[in-house]
Amino acid sequence: MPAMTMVQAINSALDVMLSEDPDVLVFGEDVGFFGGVFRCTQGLQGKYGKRRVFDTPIAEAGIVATAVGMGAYGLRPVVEIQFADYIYPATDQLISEAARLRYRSGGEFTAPLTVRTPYGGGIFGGQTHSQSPEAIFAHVCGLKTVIPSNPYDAKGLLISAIEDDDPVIFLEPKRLYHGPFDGHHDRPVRPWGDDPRAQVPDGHYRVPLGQAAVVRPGADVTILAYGTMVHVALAAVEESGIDAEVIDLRTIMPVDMETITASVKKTGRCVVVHEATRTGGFGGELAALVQEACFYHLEAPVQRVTGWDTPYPHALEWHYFPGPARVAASLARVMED
Amino acid sequence: MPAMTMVQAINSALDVMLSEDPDVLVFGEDVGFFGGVFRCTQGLQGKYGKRRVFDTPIAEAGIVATAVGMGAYGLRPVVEIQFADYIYPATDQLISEAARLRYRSGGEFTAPLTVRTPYGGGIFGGQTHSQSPEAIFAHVCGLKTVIPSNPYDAKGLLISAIEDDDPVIFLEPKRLYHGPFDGHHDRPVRPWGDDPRAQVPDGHYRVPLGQAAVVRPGADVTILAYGTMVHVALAAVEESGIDAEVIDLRTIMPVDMETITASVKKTGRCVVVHEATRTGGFGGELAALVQEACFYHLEAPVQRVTGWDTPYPHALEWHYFPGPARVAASLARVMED
Amino acid sequence: MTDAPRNLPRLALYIPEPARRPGDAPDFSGLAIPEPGALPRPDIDAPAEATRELAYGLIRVLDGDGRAVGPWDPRLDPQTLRRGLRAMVLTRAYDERMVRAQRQGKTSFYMKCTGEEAVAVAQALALNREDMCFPTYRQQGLLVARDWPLADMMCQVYSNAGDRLKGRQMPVFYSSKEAGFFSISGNLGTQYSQAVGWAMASAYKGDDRIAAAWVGDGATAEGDFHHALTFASVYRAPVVLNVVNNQWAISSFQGIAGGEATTFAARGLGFGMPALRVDGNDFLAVYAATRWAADRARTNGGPTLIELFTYRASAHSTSDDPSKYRPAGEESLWPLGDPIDRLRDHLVAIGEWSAERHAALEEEMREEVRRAGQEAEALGTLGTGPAHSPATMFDDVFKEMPWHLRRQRQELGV
Amino acid sequence: MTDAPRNLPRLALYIPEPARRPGDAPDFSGLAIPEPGALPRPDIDAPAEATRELAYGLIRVLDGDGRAVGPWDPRLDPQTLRRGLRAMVLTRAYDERMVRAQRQGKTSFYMKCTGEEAVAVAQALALNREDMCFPTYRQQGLLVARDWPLADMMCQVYSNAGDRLKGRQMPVFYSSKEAGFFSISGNLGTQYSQAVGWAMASAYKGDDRIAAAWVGDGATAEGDFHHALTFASVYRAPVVLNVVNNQWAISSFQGIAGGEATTFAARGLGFGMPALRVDGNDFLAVYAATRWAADRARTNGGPTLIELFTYRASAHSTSDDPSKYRPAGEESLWPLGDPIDRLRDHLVAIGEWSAERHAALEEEMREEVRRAGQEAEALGTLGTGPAHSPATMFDDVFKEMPWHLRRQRQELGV
Ligand SMILES: Cc1ncc(C[n+]2csc(CCOP(=O)(O)OP(=O)(O)O)c2C)c(N)n1
Ligand SMILES: Cc1ncc(C[n+]2csc(CCOP(=O)(O)OP(=O)(O)O)c2C)c(N)n1
Ligand SMILES: [Mg+2]
Ligand SMILES: [Mg+2]
Repeated sequence: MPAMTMVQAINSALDVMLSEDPDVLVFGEDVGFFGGVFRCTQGLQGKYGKRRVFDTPIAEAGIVATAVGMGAYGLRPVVEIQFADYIYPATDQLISEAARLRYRSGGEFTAPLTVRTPYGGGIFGGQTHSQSPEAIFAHVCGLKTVIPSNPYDAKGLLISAIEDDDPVIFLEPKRLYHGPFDGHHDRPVRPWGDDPRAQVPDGHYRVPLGQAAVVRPGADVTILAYGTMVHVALAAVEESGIDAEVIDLRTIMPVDMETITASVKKTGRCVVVHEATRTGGFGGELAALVQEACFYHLEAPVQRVTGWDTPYPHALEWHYFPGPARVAASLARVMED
Repeated sequence: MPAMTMVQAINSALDVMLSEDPDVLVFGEDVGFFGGVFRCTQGLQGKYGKRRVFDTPIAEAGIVATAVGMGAYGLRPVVEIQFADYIYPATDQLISEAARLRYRSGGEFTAPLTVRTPYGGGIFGGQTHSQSPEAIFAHVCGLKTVIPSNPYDAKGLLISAIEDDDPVIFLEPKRLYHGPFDGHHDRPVRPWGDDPRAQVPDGHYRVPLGQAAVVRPGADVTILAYGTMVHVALAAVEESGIDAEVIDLRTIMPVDMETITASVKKTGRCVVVHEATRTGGFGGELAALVQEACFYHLEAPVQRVTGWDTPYPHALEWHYFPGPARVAASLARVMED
Repeated sequence: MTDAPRNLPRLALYIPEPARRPGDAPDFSGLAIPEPGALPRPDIDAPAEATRELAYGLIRVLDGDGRAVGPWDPRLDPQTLRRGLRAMVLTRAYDERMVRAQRQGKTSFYMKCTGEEAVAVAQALALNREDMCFPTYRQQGLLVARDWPLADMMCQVYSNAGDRLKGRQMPVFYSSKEAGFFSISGNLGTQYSQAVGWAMASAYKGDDRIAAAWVGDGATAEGDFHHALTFASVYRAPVVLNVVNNQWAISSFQGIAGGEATTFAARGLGFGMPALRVDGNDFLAVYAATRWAADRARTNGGPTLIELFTYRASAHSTSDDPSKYRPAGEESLWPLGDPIDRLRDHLVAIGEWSAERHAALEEEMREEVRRAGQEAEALGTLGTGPAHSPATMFDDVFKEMPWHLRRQRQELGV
Repeated sequence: MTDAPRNLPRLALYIPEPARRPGDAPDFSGLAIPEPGALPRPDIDAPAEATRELAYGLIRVLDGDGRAVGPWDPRLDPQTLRRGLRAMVLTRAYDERMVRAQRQGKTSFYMKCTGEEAVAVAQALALNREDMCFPTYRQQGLLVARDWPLADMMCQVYSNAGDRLKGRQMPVFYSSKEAGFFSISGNLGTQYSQAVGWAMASAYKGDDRIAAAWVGDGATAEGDFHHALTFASVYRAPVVLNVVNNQWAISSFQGIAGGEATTFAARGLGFGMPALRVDGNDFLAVYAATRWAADRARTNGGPTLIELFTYRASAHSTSDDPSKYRPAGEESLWPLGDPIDRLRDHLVAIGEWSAERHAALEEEMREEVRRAGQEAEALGTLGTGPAHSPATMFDDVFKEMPWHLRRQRQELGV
């Protein structure tokens, strides 16, 4: 089994789906000949031809609308939005159209598209190349929202997303593209290399949507995380010495409450971690759900460690990023409570 | 003091601001000669001329962008989005531009615009004339989000919003435009008439942003609501006989945690009510905040009574609407817990 | 930086205003109406530039005496013409009945297409039955011309037990895959760029079906219009892009949409796309222009933009009262007349129709509508009689219902 | 519904492709380059139609011998020309230094405008100093031509203690109200429609300042471009709308943006707006076209769309490697040459410049950049040396800091 980076795993998922299903098309800004600014589609145009993998005009709403129309025809388009920060022009097509088409047509027309987009900070991208807009999509009924944290999951989840008959927003933690990143930006960059999570089969396999993974069992407190923050959480646990159970949500809509509830009922404590701005973030929903489901088991309030309620600042990015120290501090606090 | 409907109160706020500040302009689809599909701008073009109150092309993103540019020039534009359901094309201009301009320019350029838009259901508007998208905006740092529940507040808050130097989303509960509505859709429609909240001064006054109002003091449970749901909550309290304290948030971003915390610490219980879809709604944020601030005072989990996670259906709208029966059931449940 | 002289008049903001408002006498004498038959008809493989004068002029076939003149005469047989007339009369009868039903409280809302029947009906006939239409709320004529059952449409308007959309959508937001009629969105313009995606998919599959899309003059201002034109032009999508310029967008005249400086058809030329501006009340001209564009698209000639120049003779919807913003009676003075009258007169002029047959047709269509109404009302009207169960509210959000919706359905107790 | 014959070739999807890719020999012989001086110059109050051939042709003034020819010659005095030359040479020297700084790790990112210097510099000189510019990231020449301190620009690139944007923005996303340079957004196109709003505000106030906005060929596809053209046309806003067609949008050639079927200038005509297509590497042509549009706007003549036809000679940014998607060396063969060389040759041809003076200017500009660099670096570079305190991160989200941001600042412990 080859070791793949997250970029390679995503590329491989697209490759598998392009080869298995002639109705799969891949398009977006710079994804064709060039293979995407993060190179996730590299080589695919060469292999499948320019009618299946192609560049688009710079119009995110146009890209999504095209995909909705193709989906209604019967294709299974996979589009790339170059940065999640640039998905907003497509909001209306996603919320009012892709998400509602099945419902409003009584099930006759559907939009089985997948929208891939890199999100999150840690690359000095400033406020327009670092955002985490997942909460907006999680609020929209009719959309599924998926966020992998490692190459294996990325490929398996992406295949599931493409095969899913509903529209899926697939957020790729760009800081994890080339290696796991635990928030210690001052330490040497690690490649995916022989990380076990980078052992990715060549062929077709699925990681099911809607299922979280317990990536570290623990007894004292439950950490809910996704994407880059899974690695940060694991680092914080190591460093704090607190026996936390770390759950990688993988899909945030629909969220796997069974796994979450079982864990929090066991630990009695919960910390939610995400990179997005705090207020109105998905962490609020998680905290609400957890206290609804586990109130009588909770020994402390559910805490949130998140990005601040400011734009993501370029030079101060490491003061913004909710790194292991902040997560560890929250763990310590929640254990005191 | 004249009795005003919510429409008249909004019209009066615009009238006052147009007359006091030559830098205030009012525009949007059909707001000029016609006076708006809900008649909120009726008579203003006649009074202030077509250069101050005018129709725009049907392009919500263009409307907001125009307002951002005017704001950067130094004007104070007030725009109308005909229905909140149609605000999505403007998402990028609101999130990436209006909300961030002050920050990204180091405070040099600002966008002091006010975006008025009718929201919420109860008028058989189906999925595209009934939505409550407030959670999306509450998640965006740099935007304030305001939702009045009666004519007096509507005027005072709108004046504060227009005078505010930051961009404000002003959501108008359309079902309250002509009368208070407590969710009993099968009872005769009540006009604002001599409702005390409809006693609205003619001139200039402010209701401050960021301050909630305790609209019914109570001892047993705190209900957090805004817009139409304030009236539904009050009706549910009457009918259930439970001594609930009802808080009308009025501004959801920034939210008045002082008032909320004081109340929940007193009552020990909390029910959050909104019309928007549940998952990822602002109720999740409120539940999260309440359990963070009042964990050791809570005797039951914070409950949410909300719209379902489906589009707003036309014919089944009263099955969708979180009416007094559902709020009362939640109150009963929270008291049992 | 070599600064311009400052002794200029000050800048001033220009706000467009229609020539006439309520209280003014309606008057269209300022509107230049080109002669029928005057414009050339390029071959369907002509370059886009060949359509330049067609984008600024007005393609017209029917003259004042009911004769078909000039190169755009589609030379339809009388049977097809009568079929078109029938569909237009039926559409109008349907509209009238449904507005009455709304006034009677049988539904919440309705939208007529009065005066614009030729647009949808002639276009439906010029397209193939399998071509996919992405309409707005004012192209009910497509369904009627494709012989879609009126009762089925009415069930949607009544949100009753027979409503294929399960009471979810506002009245007139029809959807029927079988009829090649894409689900109408409440959000203006969104379907326009989706149609281009559908057409690209059809081209990708080597299919022979094309797409057609409609947008109002007002909604051309939405970004989706731009995206549609861009993508259609870049990928030469087989799509017919229609702009129905009925002069009004609720209370805003077409100058607010950008109609003062040039035509809407000109937008197409801006993308190097052939563009046709057509008398939208001239059944033959609408048919001919649509057929030209459809044939072009079907032969891999790419997209065409068609501006259908017409007049919204009725209120915007049952919620609207046009006397608040335009002179009363304007509709009866529209210089391009009424599409039904004009096709009727043409059929009479060529000896294929008569006043008596027309009166009989009108009665027959009213009767057909009445019958359909009875059939539909037996299945309920809004708030009265059978309807879809509240439990269905939770279906179709996703293909398979996730746990949280199951739980919410339980919570509702249905 | 009278179905078209089915014995047609199947539909096929068309995907545009540039003529040459890496490995191919660069070759622009297919590009038709009109003669300089050939196009007429309408009066600034001419109707939009008068610009039709200007939207499809190419306004050029400088000929192959460095002479200024034809009616578009702006007849600038040698001083202004040398001022323009100086600003272009300075811009290029600045770009080179900053790319080196990025390679040295002094900042995270940089974007050059090499080969496109005439666009911003000539346009800055043709506008008034008080006019408001809404640029993209490739118009640093506006700041340079307006004599904005280089050190101030560098501080922004370095996100250091002197950065007026407090380290918040990525490098090159400058903002200076004083310089009439609107805050650059990372989101393409958004500023284009905002410029129209600014211009409308200026008109509303009876001001005499106009707005100018820039967008790349690629970004014309965004909806904001459409909204800008619509609003500018409807309200006749005093704005100069520029499209910098530098042939590339990162790796996508301009055909992907819709440049195959027609010119970008043609988009303007689609809105009834005058449109000028200009040799973007011809300083005199750029100046003249901009001045025409600015004078028109300033006299309440409304908006103009200018397409600046040029070539992105460098990589998209320091993150990009164009050899991956276009033939190496293509930039040196661009048939419209280099804007600095061409203005230099013109000045030499009219006896106002020499090779020696040019070499001295280049050296002087490099020196000026070096001095500014020292000044800026004394205030820190990214991650090294002085910078704004983390506490400032919470400022300017709102005018007054709400409780939750105060609390978050406390939580960060700053
Ligand atoms: C995105 C969006 N904005 C606003 C509206 C509200 N609205 C509904 S119809 C209408 C006018 C449309 O006019 P036009 O496009 O000319 O079509 P017509 O009604 O004349 O057929 C408006 C503004 C909407 N439905 N969607
Ligand atoms: C809304 C949005 N989508 C995508 C991007 C990513 N992006 C940055 S620059 C660029 C290419 C722009 O090309 P063009 O407009 O031609 O300008 P040029 O770089 O050639 O000056 C892209 C796709 C972005 N910044 N914003
Ligand atoms: Mg219209
Ligand atoms: Mg470019």
